[in-house]
Amino acid sequence: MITLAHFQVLAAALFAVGMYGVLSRRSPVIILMAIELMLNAVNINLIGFAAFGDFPEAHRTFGQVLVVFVITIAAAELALAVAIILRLYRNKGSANVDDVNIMKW
Amino acid sequence: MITPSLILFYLAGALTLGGALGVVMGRNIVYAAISLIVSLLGVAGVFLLAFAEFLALVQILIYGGAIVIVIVFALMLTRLDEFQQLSEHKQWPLAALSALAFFGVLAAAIARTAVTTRDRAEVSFTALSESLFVDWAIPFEVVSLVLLVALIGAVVMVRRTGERS
Amino acid sequence: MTMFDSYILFIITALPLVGAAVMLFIPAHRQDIIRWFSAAVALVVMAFTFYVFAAYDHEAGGFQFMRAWNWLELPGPWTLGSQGIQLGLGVDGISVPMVMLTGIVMFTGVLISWKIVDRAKEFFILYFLLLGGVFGVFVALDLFFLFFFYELSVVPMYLLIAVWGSSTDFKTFLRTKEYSAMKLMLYLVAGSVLIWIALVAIFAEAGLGTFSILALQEIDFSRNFQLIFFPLLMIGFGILAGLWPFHTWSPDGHVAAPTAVSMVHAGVLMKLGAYGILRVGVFLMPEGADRWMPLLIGLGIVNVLYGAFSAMGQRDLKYVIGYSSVSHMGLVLLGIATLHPLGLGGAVLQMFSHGVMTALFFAVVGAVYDRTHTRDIAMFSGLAKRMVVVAAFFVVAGLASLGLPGTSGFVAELLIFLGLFQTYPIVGVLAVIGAAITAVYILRLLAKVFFGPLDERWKDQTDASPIEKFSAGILVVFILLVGLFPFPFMRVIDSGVTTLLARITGAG
Amino acid sequence: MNNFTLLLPEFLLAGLAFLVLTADFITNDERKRYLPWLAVAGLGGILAFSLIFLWGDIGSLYGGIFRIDGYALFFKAVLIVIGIFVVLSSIDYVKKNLDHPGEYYGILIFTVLGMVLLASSAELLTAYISLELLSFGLYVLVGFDRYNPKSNEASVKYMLLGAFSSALMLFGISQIYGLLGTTRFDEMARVLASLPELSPGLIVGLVLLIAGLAFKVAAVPFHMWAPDAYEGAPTPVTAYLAVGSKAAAFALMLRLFSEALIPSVGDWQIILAILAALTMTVGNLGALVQTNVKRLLAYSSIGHVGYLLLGIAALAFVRDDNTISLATTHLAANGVMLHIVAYAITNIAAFLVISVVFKNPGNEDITGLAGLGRRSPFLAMVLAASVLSLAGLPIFVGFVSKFYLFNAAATQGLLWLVGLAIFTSVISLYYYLQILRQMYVEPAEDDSPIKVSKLTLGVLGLLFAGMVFLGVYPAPLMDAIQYASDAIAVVGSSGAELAHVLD
Repeated sequence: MITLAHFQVLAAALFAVGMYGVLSRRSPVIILMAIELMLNAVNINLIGFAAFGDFPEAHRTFGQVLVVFVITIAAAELALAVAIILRLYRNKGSANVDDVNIMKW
Repeated sequence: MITPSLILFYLAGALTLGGALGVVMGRNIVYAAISLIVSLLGVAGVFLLAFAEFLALVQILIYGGAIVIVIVFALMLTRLDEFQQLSEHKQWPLAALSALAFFGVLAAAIARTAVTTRDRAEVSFTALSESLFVDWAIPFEVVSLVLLVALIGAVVMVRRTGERS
Repeated sequence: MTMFDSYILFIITALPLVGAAVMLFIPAHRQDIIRWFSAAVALVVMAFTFYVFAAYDHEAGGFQFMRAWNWLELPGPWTLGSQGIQLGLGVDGISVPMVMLTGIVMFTGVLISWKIVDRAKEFFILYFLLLGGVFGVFVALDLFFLFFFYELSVVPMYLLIAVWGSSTDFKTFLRTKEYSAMKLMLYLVAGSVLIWIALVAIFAEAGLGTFSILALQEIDFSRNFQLIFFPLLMIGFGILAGLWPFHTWSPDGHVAAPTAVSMVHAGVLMKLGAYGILRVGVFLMPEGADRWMPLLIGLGIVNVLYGAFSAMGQRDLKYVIGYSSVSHMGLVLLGIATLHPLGLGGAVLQMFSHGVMTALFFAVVGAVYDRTHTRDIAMFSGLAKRMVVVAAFFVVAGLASLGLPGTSGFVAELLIFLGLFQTYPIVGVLAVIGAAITAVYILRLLAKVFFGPLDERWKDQTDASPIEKFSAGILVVFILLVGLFPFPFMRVIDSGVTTLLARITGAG
Repeated sequence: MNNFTLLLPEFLLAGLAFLVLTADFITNDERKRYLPWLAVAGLGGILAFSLIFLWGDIGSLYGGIFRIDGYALFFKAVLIVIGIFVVLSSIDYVKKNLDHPGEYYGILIFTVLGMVLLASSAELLTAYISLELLSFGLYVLVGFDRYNPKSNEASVKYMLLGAFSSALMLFGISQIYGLLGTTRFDEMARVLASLPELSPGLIVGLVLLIAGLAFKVAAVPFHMWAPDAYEGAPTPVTAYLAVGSKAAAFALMLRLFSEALIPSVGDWQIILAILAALTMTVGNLGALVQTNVKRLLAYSSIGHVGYLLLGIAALAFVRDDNTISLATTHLAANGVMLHIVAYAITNIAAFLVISVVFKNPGNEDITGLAGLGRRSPFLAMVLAASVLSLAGLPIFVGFVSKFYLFNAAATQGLLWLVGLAIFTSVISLYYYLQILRQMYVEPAEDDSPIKVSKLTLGVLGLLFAGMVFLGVYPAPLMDAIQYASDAIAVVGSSGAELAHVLD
């Protein structure tokens, strides 16, 4: 039988995988995809709570409302990020795209 | 107790995680994009198992459709061959370690946190739309502005008018 | 109390600051206006400080000319109601001489700076900010404002030294003015860190919701609290007072600074440190003071001896004065550390005396340097033949410095020694030895620089200008006045010291 | 019933943004120079309107997800004023260095709207969405110097890490939603107060939420994007990034921690205290080695985030026996708000001077300030005042705000952290003095006087006057702040205790 814990563990695993991608990869596009994975992990978590949580009706609905918002923001974020990355790509030329080293300080 | 839905869940979960691993491990960006589609479809499956049909549909349409297409378009607009050889940071083992640690902490927290649950129940579509447009009208309005800003920003970033040499 | 009396301290503190603000709007190239304006403001302020000294009722004692304005409310469950931060002003027998000293040095410093042409506007603005801060510390009765003005007096120092100062070439290495300025800043601000921590701790511990010294003195801080936080205040303020081993900023800073700033800094600013130890440390934490004074005695005597020996070894005229300041401030610290009426009174008088005397020293050295463009002692000989008046001033300052009867130094040092013999006789003996060493190097310096055969190089030197004579003359008058008629001063000082000591015996 | 008129200022802001964008669309290049003035006039009008219209008008919308109270009004005013100053300080820079002024100002106004919404949010989703509106605008603005690779790179880095932090925060929000059943601040406080102790899952959620917010305000160890973003962004945007986004994020944090999370202060106080300690230390030490002025100020602003976090950590007094006293919560909240205002005024002034002095964007080496004291005494004076105010020296507002804030934290029993804060504050003086030294002591290579437009002179004069006035007489501002903090502190200054014993 599916329980809440299934959803939670799947969400945690997906989140961790996304996190690994953000921290380890050098290409901004891949990092972007990894962030999408993390947001999807959030959604799984929310859906799980909305389906199994012992809440009143309105609060369960809220879980799904939150998911709608997250998906919307994710889409907007991706569009904007791709535009910004394209701009960088055009200015720096192809060879340097990977050198956006986000771990530098 | 193994039920059909549980098997389906494991299937969807495997799809999700497998795709995700493909995204973060792959050397080729096209494969990464395809892996992302696989993973996101897996997530849609998980949504279905939680009786969130509407969201599953949204997931397929927006992610499977729009988002991945944006990424692929972006790749098309640039020279694709540059993306063939992707690499990790030197400190990728550290990243792997922290991700694993993060998962460990989360899993332990899940195991040790007692949540009062009840049977899976679906959220009615009417309730969802009512909640979205009535109770959460302000955030909804704001989100439309966020989209607008992203749109304007994207246009500003990529448009060629007035381009200096 | 008249209307005027209740505002006088505010006016004294605000005038330099307002003056600085007004100067912002004078065009930079009208240096004549800037100079005369500065001199006028300084003169008025000095006159007011004389008035405060004259009008202070030493028989009544305690804080006078008091006035408080509510400045900021601090929300909280305070037992006294919401008091918050007040701009509380007032002077007692300890601060009155300090206020007057500041007034004197301020005015003479403006006159000595008459020749400054490079960015004179900025110089006088910063100079006035500095002095506004100094006055503020001496008259503030609220810990917040005391600290506010304390920091205010530290800030302008960096630019005053780094821009208008001078570097010293030590043959083997160069001690730049930027280095000295930075060192001075970092030491002083490091001191203020300790003070700041102690102040917020006092506020939190007292739980009164106020920084007013008058309210806080009613609190009996626990013994442990006093033992932990008194040393923070002692070292924090001590750094500014030149306490060994944190004194090294002082010779460097004084030497690098332009003349007027050296005068203010050695003459007045170092006294802020000693004053802070008394006003905040001893006043609010008498028990902590009582326990920690042996340490101050120990450090203070090192100050006296180390400063004197170092002064003896210097080749640079200004460094001699710089180290002698360290030595003399050691006497002040010793006097404070006796916690004895004689020693404390002597310490306060020594603060005044040393302030006037050191200002005179730096003014004279500045006059010599302006003419010869060197401060190397080896280069000088027989200057008195060409610069009679300058030499005379130097002699007066030197004699005051070694404590000759008839000068202010004599009375002050005698009182400190008497206090020491009552409490720590062995240290007293050592302190007397320190004074003897002072006599040695001062006399040697006098003999070498001003007397003997005239060095050919300096045969065309001119004597002090009228304006230098005038300003140095004011300082000389005070050295002699205090030396010959110390009683008006002692009466005022005693009234302050008695109140302070009553707290210690009360707490002990 | 929802009283939508309470939302009028927000609607007007959105309308103004549309107006600017439309005006940009229909006017020719010649007329475009009026766009910023349209923005300023609009923002000024909205500010006046909000103050008059909402004064004392307290209400909440949709059952409390959105709060119109004194606190929101205070920040509305502060943030709109920040917006006005950023627009004013952008005018010359945008004319010279950037194209698409209409989009620039339009997006700027949208971000102001995002900030204002953030200050009113009393619920996590609303707060998150508002934060994204702000962040999206900033991503674009940071990259607005489109042909400067540094600007592009800053934008990419800022955006990716911003999105990453959003994901962390969202995961935290999802945990809180799942385990508390609500994301409304008042309900969260109620549920938290009823729990005997926090479950591990909830702690993870809180930690992730705090981590996400820490990313947004560039707290150590989540600060690595900040120096790059600050350096690469167009200078007025850097100012905005340093001031506006932080002011707004702290407006949210202050409300979140004092309204929603205060019952479990015993659990998060130490987290925030450690975060604050790291942030102030790393920020101020990092600044020591910088030679680029914008990077230097970036690290200095990280240091200041540490001080603000200290203020948040000091919202309650946790006694040794785990009882909580909220008697002096006001003191800490006021300190945070005062420091935000002080920091905002000071930093806008500093960055405006930098944007005037450095002609070529992308090369802001500190030696470029050499001889500024002669080249332009006024600019030098304002920059000197700014850095001294940042260092926390009188007579500038930074002194009062630091003193107030540190004093509040000491009163709440965090004396060890206050000691560290004061100590790092001294370290900061060292690098601020390097700026002073360049300006006044070092000779300039190019000794020509710097031409400053009347507009810049006016703006800088205003900011300088503000720094000194508030440094000498902060009482009027404190009255406003007290009015604001009355709205958020759970327990009034009566000294009532929250009887909540942990474990």
